[in-house]
Amino acid sequence: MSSPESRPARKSFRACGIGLIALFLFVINVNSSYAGEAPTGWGQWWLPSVRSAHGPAIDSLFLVIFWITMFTFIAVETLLVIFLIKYRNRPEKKKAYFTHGNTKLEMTWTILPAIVLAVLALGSKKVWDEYRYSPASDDPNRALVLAIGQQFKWNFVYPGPDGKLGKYLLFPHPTDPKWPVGADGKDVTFEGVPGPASLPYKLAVAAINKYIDQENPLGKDFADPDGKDDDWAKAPGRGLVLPAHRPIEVQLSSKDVIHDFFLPNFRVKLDALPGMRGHIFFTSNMASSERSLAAAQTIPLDKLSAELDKPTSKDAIILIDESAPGTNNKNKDATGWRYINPSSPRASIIRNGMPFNPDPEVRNQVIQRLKDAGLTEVRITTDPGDWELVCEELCGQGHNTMTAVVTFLSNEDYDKKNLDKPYHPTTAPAQ
Amino acid sequence: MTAIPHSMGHAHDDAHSHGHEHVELGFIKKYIYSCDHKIIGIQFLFMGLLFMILGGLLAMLIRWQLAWPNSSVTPGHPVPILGALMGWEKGYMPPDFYMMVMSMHASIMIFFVIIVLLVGTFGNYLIPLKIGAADMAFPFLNGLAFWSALPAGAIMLAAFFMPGNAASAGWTSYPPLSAIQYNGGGPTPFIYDVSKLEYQGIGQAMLHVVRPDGSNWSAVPVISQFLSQTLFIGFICAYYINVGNKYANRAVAVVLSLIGGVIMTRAVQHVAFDGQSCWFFSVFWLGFSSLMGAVNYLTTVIKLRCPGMTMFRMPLSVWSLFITSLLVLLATPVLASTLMLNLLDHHRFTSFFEPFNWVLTNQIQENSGGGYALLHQHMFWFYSHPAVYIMILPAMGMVSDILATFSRKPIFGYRPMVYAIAGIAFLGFIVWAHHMFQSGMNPTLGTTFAVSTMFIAVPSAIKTFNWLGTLWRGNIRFTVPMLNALAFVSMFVIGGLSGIFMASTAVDVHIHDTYFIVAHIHYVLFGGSMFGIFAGIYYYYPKMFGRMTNTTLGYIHFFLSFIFFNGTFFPMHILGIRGFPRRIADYLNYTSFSDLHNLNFFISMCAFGLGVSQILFAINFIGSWLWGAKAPKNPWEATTLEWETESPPPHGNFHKVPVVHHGPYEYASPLVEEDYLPQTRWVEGADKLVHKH
Amino acid sequence: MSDTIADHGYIPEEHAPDPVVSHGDPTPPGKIAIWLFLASEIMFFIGVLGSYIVLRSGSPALFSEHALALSKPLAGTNTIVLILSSVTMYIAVESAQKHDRAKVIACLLATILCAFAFMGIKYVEYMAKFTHHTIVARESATGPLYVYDGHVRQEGSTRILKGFRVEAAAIPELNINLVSEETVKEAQAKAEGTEAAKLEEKDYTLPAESSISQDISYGPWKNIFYASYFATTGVHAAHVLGGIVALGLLLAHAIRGKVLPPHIEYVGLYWHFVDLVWIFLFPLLYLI
Amino acid sequence: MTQDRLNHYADEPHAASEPMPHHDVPYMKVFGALVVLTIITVAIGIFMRFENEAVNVLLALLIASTKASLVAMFFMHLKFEGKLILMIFLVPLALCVLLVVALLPDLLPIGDASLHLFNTPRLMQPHAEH
Ligand code: HEA
Ligand code: HEA
Ligand code: CUA
Ligand SMILES: [Cu+2]
Repeated sequence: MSSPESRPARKSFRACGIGLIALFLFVINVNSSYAGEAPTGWGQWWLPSVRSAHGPAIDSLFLVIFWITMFTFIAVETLLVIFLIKYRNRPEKKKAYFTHGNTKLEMTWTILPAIVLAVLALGSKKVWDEYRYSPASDDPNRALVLAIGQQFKWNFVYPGPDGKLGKYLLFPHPTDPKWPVGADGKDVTFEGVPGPASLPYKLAVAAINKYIDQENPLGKDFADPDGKDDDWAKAPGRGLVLPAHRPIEVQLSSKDVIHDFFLPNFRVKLDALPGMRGHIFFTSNMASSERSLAAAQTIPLDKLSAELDKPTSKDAIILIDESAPGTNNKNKDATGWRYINPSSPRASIIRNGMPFNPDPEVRNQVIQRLKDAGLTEVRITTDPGDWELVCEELCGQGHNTMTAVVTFLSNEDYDKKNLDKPYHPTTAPAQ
Repeated sequence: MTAIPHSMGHAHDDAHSHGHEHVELGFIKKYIYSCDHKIIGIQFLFMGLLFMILGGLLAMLIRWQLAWPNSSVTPGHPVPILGALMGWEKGYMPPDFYMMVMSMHASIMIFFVIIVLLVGTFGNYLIPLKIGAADMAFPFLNGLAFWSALPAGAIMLAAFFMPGNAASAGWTSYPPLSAIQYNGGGPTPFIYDVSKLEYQGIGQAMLHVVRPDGSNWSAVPVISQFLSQTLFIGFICAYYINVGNKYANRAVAVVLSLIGGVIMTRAVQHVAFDGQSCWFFSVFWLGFSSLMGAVNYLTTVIKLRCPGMTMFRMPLSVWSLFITSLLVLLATPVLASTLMLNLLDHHRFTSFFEPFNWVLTNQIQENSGGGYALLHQHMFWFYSHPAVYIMILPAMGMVSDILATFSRKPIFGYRPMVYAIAGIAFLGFIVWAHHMFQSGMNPTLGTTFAVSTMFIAVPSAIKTFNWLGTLWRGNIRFTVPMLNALAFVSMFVIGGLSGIFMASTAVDVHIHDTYFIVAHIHYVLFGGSMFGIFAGIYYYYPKMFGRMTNTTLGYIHFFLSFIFFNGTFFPMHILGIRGFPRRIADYLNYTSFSDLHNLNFFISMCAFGLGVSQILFAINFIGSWLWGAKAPKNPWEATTLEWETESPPPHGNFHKVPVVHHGPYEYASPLVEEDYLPQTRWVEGADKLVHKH
Repeated sequence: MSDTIADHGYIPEEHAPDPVVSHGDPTPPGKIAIWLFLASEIMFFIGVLGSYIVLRSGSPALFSEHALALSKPLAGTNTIVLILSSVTMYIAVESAQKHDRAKVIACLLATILCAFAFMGIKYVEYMAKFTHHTIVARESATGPLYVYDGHVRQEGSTRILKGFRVEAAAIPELNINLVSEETVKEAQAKAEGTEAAKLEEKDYTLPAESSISQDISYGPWKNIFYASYFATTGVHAAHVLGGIVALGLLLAHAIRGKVLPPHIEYVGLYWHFVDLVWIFLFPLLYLI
Repeated sequence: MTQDRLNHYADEPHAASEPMPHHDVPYMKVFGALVVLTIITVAIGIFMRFENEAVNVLLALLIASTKASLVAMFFMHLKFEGKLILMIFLVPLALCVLLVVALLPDLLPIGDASLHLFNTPRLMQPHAEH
C-alpha cells in the first residue's frame, strides 16, 4: 500500500488553514466589539515581577528548567519533523531500514537525562530548603502574623507589643458549663446563661453559634495572657499589613476548609489547613510606598488639574512631599488622596484611599492648599502600591472572591502601628 | 471470585468433553448481555464516547464563562439554552454553578472517558486478540465489569439533579470542603426541577416503589438508576438462573432483576443523598468495575497467550495494558478506602478528615473532629498518581504499535520500551506527594518526592527517544491513525516537560494550582491520552466494525483538533506563569490578572473550535459504520495477531489457534519479500534477528 | 457460525515447525485471579488500616485510653474462632481434592458455624458499644451538671444508665467526644474518695430529655478512635459476611452432590485471607 | 458454538483433572501454634505491658506477623506456590509499608516545628503524657 493519503492530507490541511485564518479574524473582530469596558491588550506574559528575597532563586531555577526543557522540546520536535519529512513514504522506496535498536544509543539517552535531572533535583532541594527552612525562622527580629482563612475572607492577627500570639480557634462545646471568659477577663453570661451546658442540646448549639458569630468569631482564648494585646478583628476581611525589608513569619490556619496563601509577586504559597498550623518565612524587598514612588511621574502643580482630567488618571494617587512645611496636616482631606512623602526615609502611605474626587471645586481647593504649603510639584501614579493576596485552593463557591489587600510598610511605620514589638537589638523598646 | 458462568444444572459434569453441540446464542446474549470481549469493548467504547460529549459540553461551559465572566467590570454573556432553562438572572452562569461544571467536567473526563476508553475499551478489545486467545480468562466477570460501570455512571449523572448541585469540590474532592453537605446550600433542588414531573400520571405509584421516603432524588435519576441497576442484576440473572425451562428461566430472571433493581436503587438513595456523596459513591463503585477488569486482564495475559507468544513477544500495547492493570489492581483499592472514609465523613458518622474545632460559616459542626485533612490527600494521590499513568500507558502502547506499523519498521528498542513501562509504573507509586508540595505537608517529604518525580522523566525519555528511533529511516505512511499517534508523541513531550517544572518543589511554589497545571493536565490527557485514543479508534475501527473510516474527514478532524488544541491549551502555560489561579469563575475580580482577559477570550474561541471539530469525528464514526467501505482482514498490513482474523473477528476470534514464531514488529524484515512479517508466519531465523541488533 | 478456537479447546491443531515456547507456570487461571484479588484486598485494607495507624500516631493518648474499653476476651475468643474456621476450611479444601464429600460438607458446615459465631460475638461487641452512652445532664434545673457514662437500657418510659456518674466540674476540659468511661470512673472515685478499682457500677435513672445537654453513644461518631475501630472491623465483618455467602453456595452445591474442588480452594484462600486480616486487626485495635 | 463451550475453554482446563499437588501440611500443629501465639499476645496485652509503648506495639506486631506468616504459608499454601503467586502477595505488602512510612513524617512533628497540630485538646496532642 503506497500512500495515496498524502494528497487528501495536503488538501485538507490547506482547507483547515483557510478556515483557521477566518476564525482568527472572527475572534479579533468579536473580541474588539465586545471588549467595551474590559481590559484591553494582551496583558503581561511572563513571570510577575519578583519582590521577595528568596524569589529570584526560584525564578532562576524556573529559567534553568525552562531552557533545559525548551532545548529538549525543540530538539525532539525538530527531529520528529525532520524524520517525518525525510523518511516519508515514497513510491520508489520499498522497505525501511531494518533494526531493532541500538544499545549504546539507548544507554546514552537514558543516562544523559538522568544526570540532568539529578542536577535539577539537587538545585531544587537547595532553593526549596532556603525557602521552607529559612534561617528567618529563628530570627528574633522577624515580624509575625497569623492568617486564618475562612469562607471567603482572611483574618489577620498581629501579636501586638509583646510579640506573642495568643490562642485562637478554640470554640465552646455544648457541654461546657461556662462560656469562655470575656475580653475583660470576667465570666460571661450569654443568652442569659452562664454556659451552653445550661441549655438543652439544640439550644446550646444555637447559642454557641450565636456566640461565635457575635462575640468571638476567631475562637480567641481571652484568658491567655499572650493574646491580651493581639491586634485582631471580629470581622474578617481586613487588609494584611507587613513590614518590608524585614523577615516575616506568616502562620497559617483555617476555620473551615483548606485555603491557600499565595502572593504571586513574592513567590510565596502555602495551604492553610484547618486543624494545623503552617509556617512560611519570607522577606519583602519593596515597600508599597516604594512601589508607588517607582511608578510615579512628576507633575508641576499647575498642570495637575489637567492631568487629573485625563481618563487614564481615574484612579490616580498623588504623592506629595510631606517634608514641605504645612503639609503635615494628618491628611484627613476630603479628597481622600493618598499622600506620600517621597524623599523622606519615613515614607508613608495614609491608607484611606477613596477614589479621586472629581469635583473641580474641591480639587482646586486642595491644589491651592498644596501651593500654599510651598509645593511646586507633586508626583502622580495610578499604582496604589499594594499587592493582592490570592487564595489558590478551591474553597467553595466564593473561592474566586477570596482576596485581600497586602501593604508593605516601611519598618518604622510598621513599628509605629504597634502591630508587634520587634526585637530590634538597636532600637529602643517601643513605648 | 471465580465468576465463570456455569449454567448450574449441567455445566460441570461434562466439563472436559469437547463435544460439538452448537447452541446458537440468542440475540440478547450475543449483543447485549454478551460475554464476548469484543462486544464488551465496543459497549465500553460507546459509553466512553457518550460521556465524552457530556464532558466536552461541560468544558464548553467552562470556556463560555471564562470568555465572558460576569463581573463588575464586564457583563456576562447569557449562556445559550441552559441559561433560560435554569432561569438564571439574565442567563449568566452563577459562580457556584461554574464550580460544579468544572468539577464534573474533570471527573467525567477522567473516570468515565479516559479510563473507560483506554482500559475498558482497548483493554478488552485488544488483549485477547493480540495474544491469540479466544476470549478473556473470565468472560462473565468481564461482562459484569461493564454492567457494573453503568450504575456508577448513572450515579455520577444523578448528581446533576441533586439538591444543592452536583459535586463542586474539584475532581480531587479534598475534604473538609467535600465534607460539606449540599455544597453548603440547603436541601433544595438547584438544577431545573425535574421533580415536578414526579407525582403526575401513572409513574407515581411506580416511583414510590423505587424511591424511599425522604429521598432527595427526583424522578429522572431514580428512573435511570433503576434501569441501570436492573440491567446490572439482570446480567447476573441471565447467566445464573437455571430453573430448567427456557421461558421459565427468562421469567424468573426478569422478576429477580426487577426486585434486585428496586433494592439496589433504594439502597443507593440512602447512601448518596447529595451531589458530593453521589460523586464519592459513583467513583467508589466504578472502582469495583475497574478491579474486575484488572484481575481479568492480568490473568488473561498470564495464562491465555497462544503457543509461541512469550511475554517478550507480546505487542507493546498488551504490555502496557498488562502493567496498567497492575496499577489498577494495586492503586484503586486505596482510592476505594479513602472514598469510603470520605463518604462516612460526609454522612457525619465519622470525622477522619475533619479537624477538631471545625466551624463552618460560624456554625460549630456536630462531629467529633480530630482527623487530618492531609490524610485524604495522601491516599487520594496514592491512587491518582498511578492513575495518571493508567491514563497514559495504554495510549503509549497503542501508539508504539501504530508508529511501528506506519513507519514500516520494527519498534526501536523493544525490551527497553517494556522496561520503561515497568519503570514508569514502579516510579508511579512513589511520587504521589508531588501534588502536595504546597499543601502544608512536611517539607522534607517534599524533597524526597521531588527527587523521585524527577526521575520518572528517565523512563519517559527512553520511550520518547525510542519512538523517534522508530521513525528514523522508516518508510512513513501518513495515515489518520499515524497522524494522531505522531500528535501523541509531540504533545506528550510538551505535557511531560511541563511536569518537570512542577516536579521541582521550589518552582512549584509559584505555579501550583495555576493554569500551568491546567495546561499540563490537558497536554498529557488530551494531547496524550485523547490523541492516543483517536489514533486507536481510527486504527482499530476497521477491525471493530468491519468498515474503513473516511480518510478525508479524518484528516480534517485531526488537523483542526491539533491546531485548536494547541490554541486552547498552549496559552494556558502563559496564564500559569503569571500565577493565574485555576478553578475560578471570575478572574476580573483580581487586579493582578484582569489584563489576561483577551488571552482567555482567545483560548475560549479555540476551545469552541476544538469542540466543534469533534463533530467531524462523530460524523465520521457514525457515517463510516453505515456507509464505510468494507474492511479487509489486514488493511494496514500489520504484523500482530488481531490482523490475522477477519474484520470483525468471529465469536472466538480465531478459527484455529494461532502460533507465534517471533516478535510483534517484524516490519521491513530482510527475510521476506513483503515489508512485513506477520507473527504467525514462520520464516527460518526470524526469531534470531531480534537479538542481533 | 463458523468454528473458532473456542470450539476446539486450547490445543493448537497444527504443530509449528519450530518448538513452541511453553508458558511454564502451571498455576490455573482461577488461582492467579484469586491471588490478584487478594492483592487488591491487601491494598484496600491498608487504606483503612493505614488511616488508623496514622490517626493513632497523631493522637496516641486518645487511642490508648479508648482502646481500653474494647473487650479483649471477646476479641480473643473471636481470634480463636476464626483460626479454628481456617483449619476447618483447610480440611474442607483437602478433602474436596480427595473427593470426600461427607467430610467436605461437615467441614464447610463447621466453617460457616465458626463464621456465624464470629459474627455473633461481633454483634455482642457492637451492641455493647451502641448501648454505651456518655451523657451530660443535670437532674434538676438548678442542680449540678453530671457526666454519666455507662450502658443505657429502657425500662418502661424511663431510661436507666448502669455505670458511673460524676459532676462535670470534676473533669477538666470536659469534651463529650473525648471523655472515656475510665476518666469518668476515676473522677468519680476521686470525688468519693475511694479507689477506682473498688468502684461499683450503679443504676442511675436518667433525667428527662429536656435536661440532657448532650448524649452520645460509643458509635463511630464518638471520636476518631471509634471511627477507626468501626471502619476497620466493619469492613472486615463485611468480608466475613461475603465469605459466609460464598461458603453457603459451596455447601449447597456439595449437598446437592457436586463438590467443586477448585472453587472450594479459592474460597478457602479468601477465607484464610480474612483470617489473616483479623490477625493484624486484633492486636492493633485491642491489645496495644 | 455455545456459551458453555466458551466457558469451559476459559475455565481452567486442568483444574479438576490435575488437582493441587498434595502436600502434607501439619495443620493441627499450625493450629496449635496459632492458638498458643494468640494466648501469648493476649497475655502480654493484658498482664505484661511494658513501660515503653513502642515495645508493646513491636511485640504485638511481631507475634501478629508470625501468625500471619503461618496462615499464609501453610493454610494458604504459599510455601508451596511458585514465584508468580509469591510476587502477587509480596508486592502489595511492600507498597503497604511504603504508604504507611511515607504518611508518618507528615503527621508526627519530627525535628522542626514546621508543621504541628493546632490548639488541640490534651487528649489529641501528639505527645501528651498520659
Ligand atoms: C496522563 C496523565 C499524566 C501524565 C502522564 C503526567 C506526567 C507527569 N506529571 Fe502530571 N499531572 C496530571 C496528569 C499527568 N501527569 C494531572 C491530571 C495533574 C493535576 C491534578 C490536579 O491537581 O488536578 C498533574 C499534576 C502534576 C503535578 C502537581 C502539580 C501541582 O499541583 O502543583 C506534578 C508535580 O510534580 C506533575 C508532574 C508530572 C511529571 C514529572 C510527569 C512525568 O511522567 C512526565 C515525564 C515525561 C517527560 C519529561 C517528557 C519526555 C521526556 C524527554 C523528552 C526526555 C528529556 C527530558 C528531560 C531531560 C527533562 N504532574
Ligand atoms: C481527559 C481529561 C480531560 C479532557 C479531555 C479535557 C478536555 C477539555 N478541558 Fe479539561 N480538565 C480536566 C481533564 C480534561 N479536560 C481536568 C482533570 C481538569 C481539572 C479539574 C479540577 O481542577 O478539578 C480540567 C479542567 C479544565 C479547565 C480549568 C477549569 C478551572 O480550573 O477553572 C478548563 C478551562 O479551560 C478545561 C477546558 C477543557 C476543554 C476546552 C477541553 C476540550 O478539549 C474538550 C473538547 C471535547 C469536546 C467538546 C467533546 C466532544 C464534543 C462533541 C462531539 C459535541 C459537540 C461540541 C460542541 C457543539 C461544542 N478543563
Ligand atoms: Cu479560600 Cu480559595
Ligand atoms: Cu502526579
